[in-house]
Amino acid sequence: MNSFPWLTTLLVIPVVAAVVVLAVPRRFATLAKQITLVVTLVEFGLALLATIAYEPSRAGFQFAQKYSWIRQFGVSYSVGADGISLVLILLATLLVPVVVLASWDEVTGPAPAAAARAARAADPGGAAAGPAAGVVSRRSVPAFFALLLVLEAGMVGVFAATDVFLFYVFFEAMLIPMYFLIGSYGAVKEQAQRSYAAVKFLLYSLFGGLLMLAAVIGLYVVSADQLGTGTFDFATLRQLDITPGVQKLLFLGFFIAFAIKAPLFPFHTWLPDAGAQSPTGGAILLVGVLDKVGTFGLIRYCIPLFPKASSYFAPMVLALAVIGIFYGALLAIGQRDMKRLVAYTSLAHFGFIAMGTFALTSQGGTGAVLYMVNHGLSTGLLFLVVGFLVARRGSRDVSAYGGMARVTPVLAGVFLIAGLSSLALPGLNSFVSEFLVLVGTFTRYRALAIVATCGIVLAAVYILYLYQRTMTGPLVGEQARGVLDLSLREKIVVAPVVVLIIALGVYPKPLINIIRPTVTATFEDAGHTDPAPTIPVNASQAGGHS
Amino acid sequence: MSTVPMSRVPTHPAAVPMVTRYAMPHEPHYASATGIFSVMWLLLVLPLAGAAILLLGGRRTNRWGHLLATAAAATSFVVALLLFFALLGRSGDDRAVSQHLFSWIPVNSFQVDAGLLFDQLSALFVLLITGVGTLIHVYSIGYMAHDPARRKFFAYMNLFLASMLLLVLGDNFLVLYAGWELVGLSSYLLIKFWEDRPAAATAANKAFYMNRVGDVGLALAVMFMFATVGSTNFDTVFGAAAAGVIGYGTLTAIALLLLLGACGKSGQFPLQAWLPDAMEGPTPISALIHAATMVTAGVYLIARANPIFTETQAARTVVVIIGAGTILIGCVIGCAYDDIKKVLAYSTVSQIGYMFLAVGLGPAGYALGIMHLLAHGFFKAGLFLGAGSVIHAMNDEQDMRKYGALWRLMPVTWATFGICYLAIIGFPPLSGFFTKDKIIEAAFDKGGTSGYLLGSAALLGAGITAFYMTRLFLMTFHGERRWSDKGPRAVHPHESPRVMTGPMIPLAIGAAVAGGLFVLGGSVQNWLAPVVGESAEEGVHTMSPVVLTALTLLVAAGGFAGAYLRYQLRPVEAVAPPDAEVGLVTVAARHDLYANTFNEAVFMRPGQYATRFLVWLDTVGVDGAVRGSAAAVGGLSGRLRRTQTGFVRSYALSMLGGAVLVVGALYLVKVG
Amino acid sequence: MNPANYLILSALLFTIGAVGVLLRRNAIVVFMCVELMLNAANLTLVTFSRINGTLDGQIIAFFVMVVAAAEVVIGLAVILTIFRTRRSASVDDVNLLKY
Amino acid sequence: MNAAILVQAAGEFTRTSGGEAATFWVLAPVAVLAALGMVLARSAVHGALLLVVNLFCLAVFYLLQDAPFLGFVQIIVYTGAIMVLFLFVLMLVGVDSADSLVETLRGQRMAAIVLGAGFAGLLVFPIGGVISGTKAAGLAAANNGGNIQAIARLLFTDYVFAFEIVSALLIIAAVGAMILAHRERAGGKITQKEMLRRRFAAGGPVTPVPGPGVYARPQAADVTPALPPASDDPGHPGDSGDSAGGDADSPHPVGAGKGAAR
Repeated sequence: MNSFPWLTTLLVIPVVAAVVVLAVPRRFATLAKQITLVVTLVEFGLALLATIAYEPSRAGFQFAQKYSWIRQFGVSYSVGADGISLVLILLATLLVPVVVLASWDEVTGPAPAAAARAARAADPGGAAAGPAAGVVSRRSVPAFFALLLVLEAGMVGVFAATDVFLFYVFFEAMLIPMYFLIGSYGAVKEQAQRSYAAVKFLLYSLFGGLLMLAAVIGLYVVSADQLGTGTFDFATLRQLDITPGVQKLLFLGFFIAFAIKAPLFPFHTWLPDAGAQSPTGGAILLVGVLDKVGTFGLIRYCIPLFPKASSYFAPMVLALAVIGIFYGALLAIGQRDMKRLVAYTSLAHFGFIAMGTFALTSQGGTGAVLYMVNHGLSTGLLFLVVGFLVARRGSRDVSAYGGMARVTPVLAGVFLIAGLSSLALPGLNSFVSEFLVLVGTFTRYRALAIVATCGIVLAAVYILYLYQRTMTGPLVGEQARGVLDLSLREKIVVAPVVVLIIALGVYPKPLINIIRPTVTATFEDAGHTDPAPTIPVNASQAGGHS
Repeated sequence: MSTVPMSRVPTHPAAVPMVTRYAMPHEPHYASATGIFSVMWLLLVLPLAGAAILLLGGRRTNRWGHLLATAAAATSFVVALLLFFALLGRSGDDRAVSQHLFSWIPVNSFQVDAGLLFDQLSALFVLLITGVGTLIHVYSIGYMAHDPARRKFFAYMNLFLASMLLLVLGDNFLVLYAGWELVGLSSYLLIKFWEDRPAAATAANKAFYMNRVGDVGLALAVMFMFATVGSTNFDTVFGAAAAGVIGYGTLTAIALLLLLGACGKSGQFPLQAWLPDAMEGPTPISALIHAATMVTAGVYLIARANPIFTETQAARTVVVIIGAGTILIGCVIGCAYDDIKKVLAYSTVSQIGYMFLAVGLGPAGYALGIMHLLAHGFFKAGLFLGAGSVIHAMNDEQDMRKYGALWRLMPVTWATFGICYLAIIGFPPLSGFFTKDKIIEAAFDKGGTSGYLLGSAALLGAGITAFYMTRLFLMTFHGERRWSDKGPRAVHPHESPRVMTGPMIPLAIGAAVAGGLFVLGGSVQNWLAPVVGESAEEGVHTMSPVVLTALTLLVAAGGFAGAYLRYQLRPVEAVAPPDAEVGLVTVAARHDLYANTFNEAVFMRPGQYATRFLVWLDTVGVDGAVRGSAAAVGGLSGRLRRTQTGFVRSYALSMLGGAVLVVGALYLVKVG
Repeated sequence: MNPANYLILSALLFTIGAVGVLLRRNAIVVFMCVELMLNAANLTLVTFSRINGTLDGQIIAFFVMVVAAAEVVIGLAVILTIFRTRRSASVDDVNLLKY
Repeated sequence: MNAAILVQAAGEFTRTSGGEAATFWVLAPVAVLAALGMVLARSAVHGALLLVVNLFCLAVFYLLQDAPFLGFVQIIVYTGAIMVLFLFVLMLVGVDSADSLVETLRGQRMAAIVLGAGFAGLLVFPIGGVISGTKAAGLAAANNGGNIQAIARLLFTDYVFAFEIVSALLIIAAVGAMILAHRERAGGKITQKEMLRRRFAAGGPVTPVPGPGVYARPQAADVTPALPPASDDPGHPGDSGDSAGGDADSPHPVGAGKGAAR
């Protein structure tokens, strides 16, 4: 089973499908959608099979493949999966079909009948909706879905790469489809802001990416010094003994790239813009998966490659993380634009993830990786629901809403589940990860964890305050009365996510069992062991102070 | 800090059981669930399934949903009874049965299992929760009969039951915490049940926020436990606490954090402000959540964590201070409100203050607190259901000043409400008399100045309780009628249907006899002894119990007399006198002793300003820096652009310059 | 004789040509200056050829001459075309491609 | 053959070191001065001629350095063909338009001179320092059997591809020059008849205008014959029919301006 090239297959399928979809003439848009949906579902099925084939107890990368690519520089096409990357690939391949189905009508606007209904229900800005619909129709549907497929390939590649240079290539390649998704398929009426957001996203990411490239080259040089021949192979680079000074510099190169990508405070300002201007599907993939590349990089590259530097910088990173938790939460409370709000909540969540990672305990690390998956689900669902709302009412402004729970109870319910997951309610997925992060941090950095824990109050505030303003109270706007609840398609979109949110909250063990060995090995290799309890409970383990 | 290599931690936690090796005064020993106890999980799953079916089933379940929910609650109660009797059948030391369901969060040394623990303490709570819960379910069938969203209401109620059961059944602190937060969620959902009322939505949010503040405390306590003893299981933590191996400071910190959690959930000072607002929810909810069960979770937590609290005098002192303070706060504010549910809410606050006072007294009081809690569960639920019945009859009017002389029209409500009322003011031999009296006695028995102070506070509280409850009772059921059955605001009070009065009767009976039963021969105290330790040694009395009982009765009678004089013998104004005409204390009490004002001024406003400032900072500061650097680059390139004059000769000049530089550099390199 | 003298001479000639390109505005004169620079380079090539004792330098100088011829042909045609349209042979007048 | 004898003679002449030095020291200043003069000359024609001088000097240097083939190619191609091309274009563009030497770009002249001096200094002093002691290997061995033969051998063996490419380049350049210089004809080809019709329709002088310096009179045979007056202009009784309508200046001799100026 393990000799099957799972990862390469996962990489190739979307690319091929993207070419096929792009070749579909525009008048057969539905065909393009159907192909995309089927392919992404197959992709998810394969990822699931790969997960089953994965053996958590085995150390190192599995499904590994390696072919020389640029021989002169020791660059190779080498892919492999460990517990961390596998769950993220699973998340990515899960979210893409969800996004495909959620974006079914987004590019073209709803079908004529629904459009007429929506026009009747639309705001006084109904006049603006007319020309806007014209704008929408000029967007190419097959191209949109082809972009999604390319993006999927990029995401799989970035997680699967075990060659640092290959990782960098995928890291940058992902930007391209996302740039077009934001710039060409973003908010309909806001041409200028859309371009601004797209360019901002691109420039920020490129800036970080170039810093990382410099560090990658630095790694190559170091490896050439130590081994005679330079290499970009991750497993080999891990074995290097880099001097602390160089480690710090290279660490910063990687860290800033990842901190921008994730994003951490204060590198975050592209996220609200990009999140607000993206199409719903783009926002889900952007915040749900793309940003995970940043946090993934922190635990996959920063810590194993630069163990000394990560110990050195850990307090600073943790400080940034805690600032991010509060900063993101407070800003989320202050937002009026729903999508921006969700984007800011993500900033707080990324704070938690970074904190768990740099607590350098196996609980914190496992929690952080689990958090990445959970955040993808919960924030993905939040973006979905907000997207549904925006599609119905045409406004992202919170004040345009109110009392929606009365007309759209199912939507409100899903909104609440997503929100509760976001605020880490026990029984839902995020709780497990958030608590692991906090408890993992607590064992090493007590004061910091205490401060961060207070952030969960703010989480409750931003989510429930949003829910209160949009869903409760008297109905705002007469035309809101005609708004329809979730359609069957939309229910099918949210159902798997909701089920997973609950299932992973109650029984996260399967995922934890995949993640834990890898994280533990990562930290142990980097020389970080968990602090023991101050009082040894099990007398057989340690001498005991009593 | 010493470290252990992670790899030594077993991969499969179940394979290597945690072995605790302390010589403990009462080492927790949990038998694994066999026989009848293997269905323990049904307790939880029944209401949970009910909630799931109702929520997912949608409109299809509208017709029979409420019946299903009630049946789920009732079945759960039956299971609880079966388990309880099975527990009775075991020997005294073997009455703690735990069921390991599955491994929840296993990460190396952090091993948390989803496990249930059915012991003497949780058994009592499970009975209370399912019993009172079932009654309230039945009551709600009538109360919510005309509400279009009744199905959802019952779904939430079932969800609440499940959460509450999870809270009291969890065999480790993290499962308890999960239940703890889920209870908060259910409470949130039920408070905002009529969510198109902005007040309800706001109240729900407020409740959740303040609960979350408490939850932070609980969460931190759990983390402390893990960091200290490496486990969150009750047996390990309590074993270590009882063995005295945990430092006093750590222990006190854990205890205080637990207390913060308890205060949040139980509406104790300083987190009491959400509870009265929570009365925006439907009245059965006020009865179920905000009187009988959820708010007592704090008491459960402290009683459950008694090995920790027993070891830390400092934390217990804080507990008793909070308890005593809250008694008085609740009483004083309760006197000032005219809204029947708010008065009952503050009464709840103050009664839970008694329980806190009791459990804060240490081993002497744990059982007393639980006893009062159980009795309170009966009479407060009865009171709320009665209030609901009245509100129902008065077309949702909650202002007592619009009531009066209802006793003839609503005899069953009057009778059951009356019994519960007498129980709460401690009328012998109803339940409140026994349980509250014991607490006051224990407070005095603490000895020393603090004992006198606490005792006096409790005593004073008893008097004020008698006053405001009498006021409530008289204003509602006696005196002149201040409503009209004609005109625009006509009401036609009538007795509630049997489905509503039915549940009130068993509650009234419980309120009447429970206290006696509990105290009789120290039955509850003995029952709980294995969990919370032996009660206080007899004999060390500050004051003779008889004298104290008499004193208590006297004080309560005084309160009653005051209220009788004021509200029965003199007419009650249909409109409350304005603030200008009443005393300072009344004004303060009407404003919840400025707790909300304080919260708004200290947390909310600065929070809002901080938020606004940060939004400004983010756009102008952080993003401004980004856009500023972008503008700087843009401006610079605009300048540099100007050097492209179009004159070939300028370009050639710069080329020559470049050539000079290159040659110069080469020269330098060669020379250097 | 020391061949370095030729090199120095060619450096001087090259510089004079370069300065001429910078100073003169008449496109044809500029062109002639470019020719001077090319020839200076050729002189070095020939000199190096002599220093090294191989003929490759001369070959390259030969190629330079051919390329210079081609360049002159094209360049003068361009100048003529510009002159036709703008009635000027000054390089300063051709400055539309800017900013 | 004459050429071979010439080559031999030049070779013999340059073999002697003293002779080479003398030639160099005579011609080098000439070359530099000619170059400077080219840069400084107001007239482009003067500049071109000075460049020819310079190139001649270079050709001699080539001869001095055992590169007779290049030296003659230099004279034939450069001073012969290319410089003629230059002069030809100069004539086309206008010979007498003396360049204004007023600098229009601010600081250009100063910067150019400073940079030029710096550049020359950088080139000269290091070279002087580094290779002052270099001894030339000499081309006697390489030129064995004749310089032209040796170059040809190399050109058609080692450098054959470059040679071919360069020849292609030349052809491309020629075609390119033709395309650049070509002016698209507007309309069809103009026949002689059409041309004649136009000349008469235009109403100007029909015969070719007289060359410069010719003092044209109405009586002169080579001057436009009198035509019927196009207008009743009474202002020129004596010149009746001298010019087409409206051309008030036509009585004056062609090139009269120049003559008058003298």
